Amino acid sequence: MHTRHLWSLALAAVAAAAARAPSSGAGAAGTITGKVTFTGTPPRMRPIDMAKEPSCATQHQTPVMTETVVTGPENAVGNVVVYISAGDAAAGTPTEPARYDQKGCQYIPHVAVIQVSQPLDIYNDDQTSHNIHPLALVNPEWNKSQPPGAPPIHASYAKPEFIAVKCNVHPWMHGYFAVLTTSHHAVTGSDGGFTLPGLAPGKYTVTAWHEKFGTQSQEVTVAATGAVTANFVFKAQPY
Amino acid sequence: MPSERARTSPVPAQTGVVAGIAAITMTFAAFTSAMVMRKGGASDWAPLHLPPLLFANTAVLVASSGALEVARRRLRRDAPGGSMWLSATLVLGVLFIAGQLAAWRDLAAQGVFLATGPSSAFFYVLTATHAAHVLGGLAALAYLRYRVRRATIAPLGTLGAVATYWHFMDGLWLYLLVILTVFV
Amino acid sequence: MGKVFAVIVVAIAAVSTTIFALHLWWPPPDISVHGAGIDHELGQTMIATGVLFVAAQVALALFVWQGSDAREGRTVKRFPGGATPLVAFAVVLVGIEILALTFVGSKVWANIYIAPPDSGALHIDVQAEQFAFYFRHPGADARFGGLHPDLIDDGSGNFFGLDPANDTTARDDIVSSSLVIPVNRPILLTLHAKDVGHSFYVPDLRLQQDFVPGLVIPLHFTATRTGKYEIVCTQLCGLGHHTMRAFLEVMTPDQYDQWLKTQAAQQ
Amino acid sequence: MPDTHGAPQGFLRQYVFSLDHKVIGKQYLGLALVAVCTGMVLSWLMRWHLGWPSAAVPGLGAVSPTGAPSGMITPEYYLSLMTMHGTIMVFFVLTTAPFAGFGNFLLPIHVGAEDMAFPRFNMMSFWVTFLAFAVLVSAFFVHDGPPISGWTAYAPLSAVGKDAGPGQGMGQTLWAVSIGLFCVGQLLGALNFIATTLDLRTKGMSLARLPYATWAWFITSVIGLIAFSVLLPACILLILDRVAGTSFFVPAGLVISDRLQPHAGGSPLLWQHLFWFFGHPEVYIAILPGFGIVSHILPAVARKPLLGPKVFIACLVTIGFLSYTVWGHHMFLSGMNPFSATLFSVPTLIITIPATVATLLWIGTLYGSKLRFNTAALFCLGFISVFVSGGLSGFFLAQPSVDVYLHGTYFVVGHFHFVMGVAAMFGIFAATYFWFPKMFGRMMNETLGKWHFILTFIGVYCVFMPMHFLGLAGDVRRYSAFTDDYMKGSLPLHRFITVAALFTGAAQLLFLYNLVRSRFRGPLAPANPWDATSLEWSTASPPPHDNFGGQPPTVFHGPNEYGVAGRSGDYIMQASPEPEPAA
Repeated sequence: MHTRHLWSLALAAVAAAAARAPSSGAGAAGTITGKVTFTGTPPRMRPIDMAKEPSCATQHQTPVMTETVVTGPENAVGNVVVYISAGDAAAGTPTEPARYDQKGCQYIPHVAVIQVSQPLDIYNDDQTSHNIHPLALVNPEWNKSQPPGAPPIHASYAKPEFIAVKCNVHPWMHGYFAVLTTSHHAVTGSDGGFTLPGLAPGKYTVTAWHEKFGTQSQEVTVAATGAVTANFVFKAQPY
Repeated sequence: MPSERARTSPVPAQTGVVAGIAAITMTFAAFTSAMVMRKGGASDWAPLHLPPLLFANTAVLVASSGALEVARRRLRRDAPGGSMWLSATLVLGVLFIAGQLAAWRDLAAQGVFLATGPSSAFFYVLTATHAAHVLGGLAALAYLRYRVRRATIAPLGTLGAVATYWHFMDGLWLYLLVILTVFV
Repeated sequence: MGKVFAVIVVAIAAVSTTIFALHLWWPPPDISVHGAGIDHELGQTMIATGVLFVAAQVALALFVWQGSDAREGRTVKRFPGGATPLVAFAVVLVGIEILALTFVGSKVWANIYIAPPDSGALHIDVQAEQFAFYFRHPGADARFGGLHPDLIDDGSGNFFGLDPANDTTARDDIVSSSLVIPVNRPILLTLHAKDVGHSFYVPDLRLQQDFVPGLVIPLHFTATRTGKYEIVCTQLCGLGHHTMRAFLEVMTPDQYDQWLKTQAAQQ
Repeated sequence: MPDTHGAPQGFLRQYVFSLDHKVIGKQYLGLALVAVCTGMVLSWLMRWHLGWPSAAVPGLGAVSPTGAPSGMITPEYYLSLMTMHGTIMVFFVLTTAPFAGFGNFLLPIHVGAEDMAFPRFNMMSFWVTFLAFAVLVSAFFVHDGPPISGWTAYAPLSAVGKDAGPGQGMGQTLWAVSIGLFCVGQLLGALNFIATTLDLRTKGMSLARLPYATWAWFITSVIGLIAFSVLLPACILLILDRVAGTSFFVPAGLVISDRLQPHAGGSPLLWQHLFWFFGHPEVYIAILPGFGIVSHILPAVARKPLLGPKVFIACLVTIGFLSYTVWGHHMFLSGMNPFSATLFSVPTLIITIPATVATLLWIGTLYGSKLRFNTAALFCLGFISVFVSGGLSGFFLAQPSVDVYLHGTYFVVGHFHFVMGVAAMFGIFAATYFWFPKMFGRMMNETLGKWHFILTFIGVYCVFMPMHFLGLAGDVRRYSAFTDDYMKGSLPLHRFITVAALFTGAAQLLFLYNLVRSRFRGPLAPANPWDATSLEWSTASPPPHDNFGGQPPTVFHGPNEYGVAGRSGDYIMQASPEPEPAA
């Protein structure tokens, strides 16, 4: 909890630095690609027992697994947010709302990446009441219920922060809002791969954030064309 | 038009004070039982060293009760000096409050605050609630002194009621001192 | 007007009593060893209060009906014997009822809450939280791992705050969201709350007990019928109070053993 | 400080910051009227949601966009409605109207005084209560909305702040402040009632000659004096836990909304003990004035003396005393030592004896009576019927072994709504129809009144009797919706209750209309329209500023001289100097 708080502060500092960095020009074509992997033994994910909520349990043929650490073949790590933390130009605020779904008593996507001030619409697709409680520390915290059939909840955040999201009604439901200042970001799938396209030539700091493993950063220089590779390796422990 | 009865009867004020005392007794009984229950099940109860100043304050409050008793007897006999002794009561009462404030500052300087632990919490709550009631008594004393200065005849009914209240504050403080010594 | 009132009162009494007597709404069939005592007590109270209810409402209606007689020159009548027989009646009747109910009832109560659990009872740890119940079997080592509130992590399924990294007894604890028990075997639950007050209520079991944060409260029972029943929270615990529930699954011993094996493999 | 004051000059002194107990009584009743309308609208919203959980309430979305987006009531909004309904009804209606309202208006007149003993305290009492109400209602307008922890505000849900849910931040703090203020207001009122009854009785008004309503107000004020002075410290401790970081009620190691709470060692049961030590006597604070009002009105409408007046007073005193020994019956299943359940069960059952006796005295009074069926009489009769129904269901809950099954179900809701909600409301209605002519100098419309009674009487039985059925079937109270399989079978009955509640609520419009119309258009009232005996009927309607026009009455009789044979009128007024009739 405490570390998360420090994190948000660090992120804010980095974001401030980014605002002063040279801007990426129009028509930039540089790309950063890479893969996020782990070493060691990651914690085993457990099946989620949704017996309490039959309307959700019946939606899943096989039990849903917890999503704290999602791994793939060849030690790939999913749900890692990779983004430019320094060197990027200040981006305009997208007006297109991002979408966050509650479906089958799961958050889809598990991590929603939005930009500062970008609208976020939260939908309840289930036949049961959900409750969205983003545990923000830098931004204002709120806690609202959404009965089935209720209109989407509109949210947005003014400051960069990784915000844990929980549903008070269904204790297993956990997700994240990653509020970033940059428009260059990606979330790894279970293959661990990511691509950050459209970067102007220059020096960047690329950061990878994972809810359990923490963050790593590296400096990357992007040429006028072509792709640069940046891989991240996290150390995992079974418990 | 005030009736004859209402002008002379000293009784309602006295009844009111007795009823008020009953209520205050219940309030402090509730605090006390809360303290006993809270301490009973707790592993986090750290004993508190009472500031020695409290004992000096106790002496001041007892003295103020004595001064009020002198004032009451003089006023009842229409003897001179009643008003002065009333003033003395008032001064001693203010001194008590000042002493309590000093005791709190003393504790705070040692790093003992309201939320430090259950014992300090009860200490502050009990002493502050008592002090609030003493302040009410001081207001009544000031009003009484004003009436005595203004009127040729002392308002004996009010005097009796205020004296009962003030002595009760005195007794209440002695009770608090005992339970603070024993429990906190 | 008086006659209208009298008719309404009698009609209300008749309809209410009929609905109670027909058991149109009634507790579900009892599935516990101790429940028969509660049902008996409930039935006795129902009869006793039912008689008093009908008697009082009918007397009220009758006297009001008579009192509405508007003929001139009628003088009022005193209640025969004055207040004394009424007081004696109330003290004796209600007194006997109190004695009987307390005597019988306290035995039933003692049977549930004061009697110690069977020494061979199956011990299951129960945690209530906003807004779910989680149940824990000790696993192969028959020992529960210690609880560490700072390690609680609902998102990765560590609802109890176990410390498998350092505490080997915690590694085989079986955590489930349903209370699965074998039939006809004494069960001992220990109830503790993670956050605020909750309550454990199974109507079919005739069992209800609050969870009090900071306390571990034992509760024991024996279920006598297999099946799936609902466990609900009856102590206001926050916005999701009405969704806080779990299932009680009473199984045959064979089914239970099988379930335990499956669960152990998943932990 | 016996305060005296002449007739006031100016609008503010006359109607707002008045020292006149009659104005203060009316102010309390006005506050209660606003509160009861608020509380009832909240209950309609709750009932709507319970009957049709997914149907939007027209217009609510605009009033409460967060709590009810597009008019759909969220679970936390439902709990807010419930908390505010309970708090408003228990404190600001059932305590203010029958006790502070009618008591203030009538008690000094009943004892033959020109005002309360401490008129300034009396004025403060009302304005502090008003402030308490304003603070409570302001919780509707703060960021997260009103609190959701019920009128009992069990810790730690009420003590840990916003992590416990929406409304548990500022809303819950406002709740605690409001209730603390309310305690102060009622303590000031209780002091006044006690001193006035004991010290300001006019010549000849011995305690034995006090009207029964005044006895009830006096005993209620003694109960209130003790009860509110325990709730006040409890509220102070709760506020400190919430805002100052102390741990009176919050134990260590609680994780709420994924956050480890910074408290240690507190005891949640401590709050329950303090609260119910107040809370159970509070039930009697709500109902005993109703006892007094019924016993006061019944002889006047039955035209015969109350049966066993001394026994009745003894019942009141016994109930008042026993009310302090039974609080644990709210906590049978809360983790107390199980032995104490039996300990608390016995006095709980014993307290039914004086209540039974009182009921039998009323029914016995009706025997052989010549009832005058005015609206006040009907509401007294309704009171008896409803009190019997609610009282008997208490027998179930008083036994720990039956409470095991029924605790926390709708059975409890049905029980306390009958016995302290509806019964007390019927007392208030009876008092309103009976004393309205005295208060405003005009008669209320009897035809409207009788329709109001019949519809309300049938309505409340349709609302609260089925709740007992629900409870027997295991329906849990305080659930915002029964959307899952559990208790789905009870939905039709819930809908029936909802319709009945809306119907009963609509019937109250008759009362409101009657009240407003009679206030301005009703026929002028004579001094003693009901041929009643107590002192208020000896003075003008409405009474002059000093109640008796400068001449305090002398009392020659008790209040019970009805059905006197062998003379033109069948009653003797308390202030009438004629001799006692031969027995």
